[in-house]
Amino acid sequence: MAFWDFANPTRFMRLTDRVLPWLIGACAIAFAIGLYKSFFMAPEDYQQGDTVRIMFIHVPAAWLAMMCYSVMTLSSIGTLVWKHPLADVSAKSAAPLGAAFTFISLITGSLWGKPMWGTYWVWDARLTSVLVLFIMYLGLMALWRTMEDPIKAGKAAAVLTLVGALNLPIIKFSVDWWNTLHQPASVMRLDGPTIHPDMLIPLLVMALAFTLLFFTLHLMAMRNEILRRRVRSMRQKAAASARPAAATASTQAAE
Amino acid sequence: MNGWVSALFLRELRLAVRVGGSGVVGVLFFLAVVTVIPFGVGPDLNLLARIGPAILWIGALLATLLGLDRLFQADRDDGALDLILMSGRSMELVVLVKCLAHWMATGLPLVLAAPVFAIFLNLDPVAIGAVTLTLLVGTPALTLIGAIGASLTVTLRRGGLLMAVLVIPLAIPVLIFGVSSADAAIHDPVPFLTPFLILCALSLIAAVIGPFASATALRFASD
Amino acid sequence: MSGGTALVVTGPNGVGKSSLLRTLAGLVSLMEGTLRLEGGETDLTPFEHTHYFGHQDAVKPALSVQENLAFWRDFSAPATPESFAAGTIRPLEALDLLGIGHTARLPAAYLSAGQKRRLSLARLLVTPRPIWLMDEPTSALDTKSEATLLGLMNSHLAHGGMIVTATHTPLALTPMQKLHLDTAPSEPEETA
Amino acid sequence: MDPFDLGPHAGFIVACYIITFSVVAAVIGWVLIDRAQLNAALKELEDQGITRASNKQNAS
Repeated sequence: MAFWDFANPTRFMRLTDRVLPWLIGACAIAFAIGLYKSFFMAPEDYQQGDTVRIMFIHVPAAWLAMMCYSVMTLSSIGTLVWKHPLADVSAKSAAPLGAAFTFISLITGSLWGKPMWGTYWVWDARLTSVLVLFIMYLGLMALWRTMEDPIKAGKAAAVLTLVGALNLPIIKFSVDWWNTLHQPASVMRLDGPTIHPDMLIPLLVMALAFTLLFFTLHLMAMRNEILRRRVRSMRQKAAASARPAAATASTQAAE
Repeated sequence: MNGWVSALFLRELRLAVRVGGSGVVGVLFFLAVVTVIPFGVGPDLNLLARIGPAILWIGALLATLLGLDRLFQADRDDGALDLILMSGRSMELVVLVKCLAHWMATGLPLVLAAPVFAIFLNLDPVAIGAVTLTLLVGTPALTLIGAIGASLTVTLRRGGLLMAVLVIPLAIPVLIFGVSSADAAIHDPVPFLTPFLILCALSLIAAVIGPFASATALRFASD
Repeated sequence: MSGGTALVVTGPNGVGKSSLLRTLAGLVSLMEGTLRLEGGETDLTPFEHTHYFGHQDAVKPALSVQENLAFWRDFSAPATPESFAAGTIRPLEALDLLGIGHTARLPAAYLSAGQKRRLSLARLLVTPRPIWLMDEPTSALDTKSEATLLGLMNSHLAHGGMIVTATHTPLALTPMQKLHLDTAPSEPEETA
Repeated sequence: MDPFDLGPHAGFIVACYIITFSVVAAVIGWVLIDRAQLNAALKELEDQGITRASNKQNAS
């Protein structure tokens, strides 16, 4: 294996050593402010009452679910086009996080839906496409788990990730293309957000907190993945190296 | 006497949980089946609530069959099956233990996932409980019946599809009583217990016939 | 054949050496004739006195080396008739003896073909059984491991064990009988 | 405004926050446990005298 294949991960480990404490601190502060604002500052919605507080989790989690897939898509391009050694590490460690955020957004969404719509789940375009995203994440994780060789698994998963990226625009625009129960976008709009600043600010702080959480966990998971590969290659070396002790075991047999 | 049973059980469980993780993939397949049905029949929640137990049962049946083709084939491919046959242990018991471990690794996750998927299908709490209970009792029967098919097709390179064809007719009684007892719990006038007890009986019968039939088939397979 | 001897089966490819061994192992049913084992434990069949060491290693890559071996030790029923006096050794010692002790905690997927073969061989050492049926035991082994194997086989014979092996490599086993199979063989009847 | 009066749907809101918290905690726990296990495996291998590929030049 060429030297630079390992130089990059090693430099990466050194870099993250320095960045991670700051990231963790920033994440904790953002969550403290965000949770405080969303419980104590944000007013009740005139229609939804206090259930609007679910939105402060639900919306950031849903954004993160999509952003995480975007990160994986970029990483997959990195794997296939530039063959960067860290690209498939990044894609692999992002998948469980994406699955977790998607799960959170699905659960909080259905817990919001029960009092508001009268049912936990409807098969509308937005919900269904997010469910499909969830299945994609789990399928990718299963693919990575099943294939023994990480390089081959990384390439196979990269192809699947890129094909699955078609789902992202469907999720984003499903509320506009099909007339469904789920409310249309109210923050990410070309003509500016349509919700009141008192609600918008906690929402944005929570979104920032979730994003910081994602990057923190992503960097930590990437470090783990690099370690995992190191253990793997060292184990292969360990199996191949016949140690001197083994050489003496000869014909004086099973006594 | 009991040492080897637990050794075999632990080995099977370890193999199922490590690389490959067939249990997780089974649940994923189950989820995919449940997701696909509303696209086919339309998103009408009342309709889905009515056919929900059937969807869950068919999904569980397919997911169980999908995971079964490697039950004996993996051991045959690397020569372990020959050694198991020569081990001096009762082959019927070996099959039973393998099935039990396989059910723990793939069947039980399906049962645990069923209540979650039932929410997608708009089932009410009583129906969710009933379906989960019937699946808990019925999926061991599916595994044990599937083991017969798995041992019959163990010598074939691509026996998975043939196995499904062989096993599905045998699994129909389980499906009938599983779905009908779940339905009985939802629609009040019909008694729940009658079909449920028949389902229990089917599982017990499968626990007797399955190991004997597949042990016989495996002995022939090594010829 | 009596206890403490080896039978080396030789002959050209496709003559039926492997079939003979598989028949002796009880994996293929007899067309005609009978198999008889004298002095064995009566409640066990001949096959349950036998270790079969075939072409396949029966090694699970997902399990560690030690787990692989421990499973076969716990799973296979031991058979120790009176004429057979070999003691057993613990899995780790068996692995050390075969020169793969350092891999004990690694997943078996990392082993090379020869190391897997040796792991499979360790199986014969951890469960005592008087008869070893070995089909091409030296394949995939280097010279050093071949010498180790030969030592193990001779020590097995010295303890009153019995070996039937099909091979192309000359093996210095003592005492040894030879059976040369040629084309159109008649099914030999073994009385052990 | 009393922040602890969450209206008629308090159960749903609390459940949301609890589930979110436990999922995030589970992910953090997984990352930390994974790291501990990998570090233990690395240490064990290094104790056996196996060196990392990147240290090959100075090790051998």
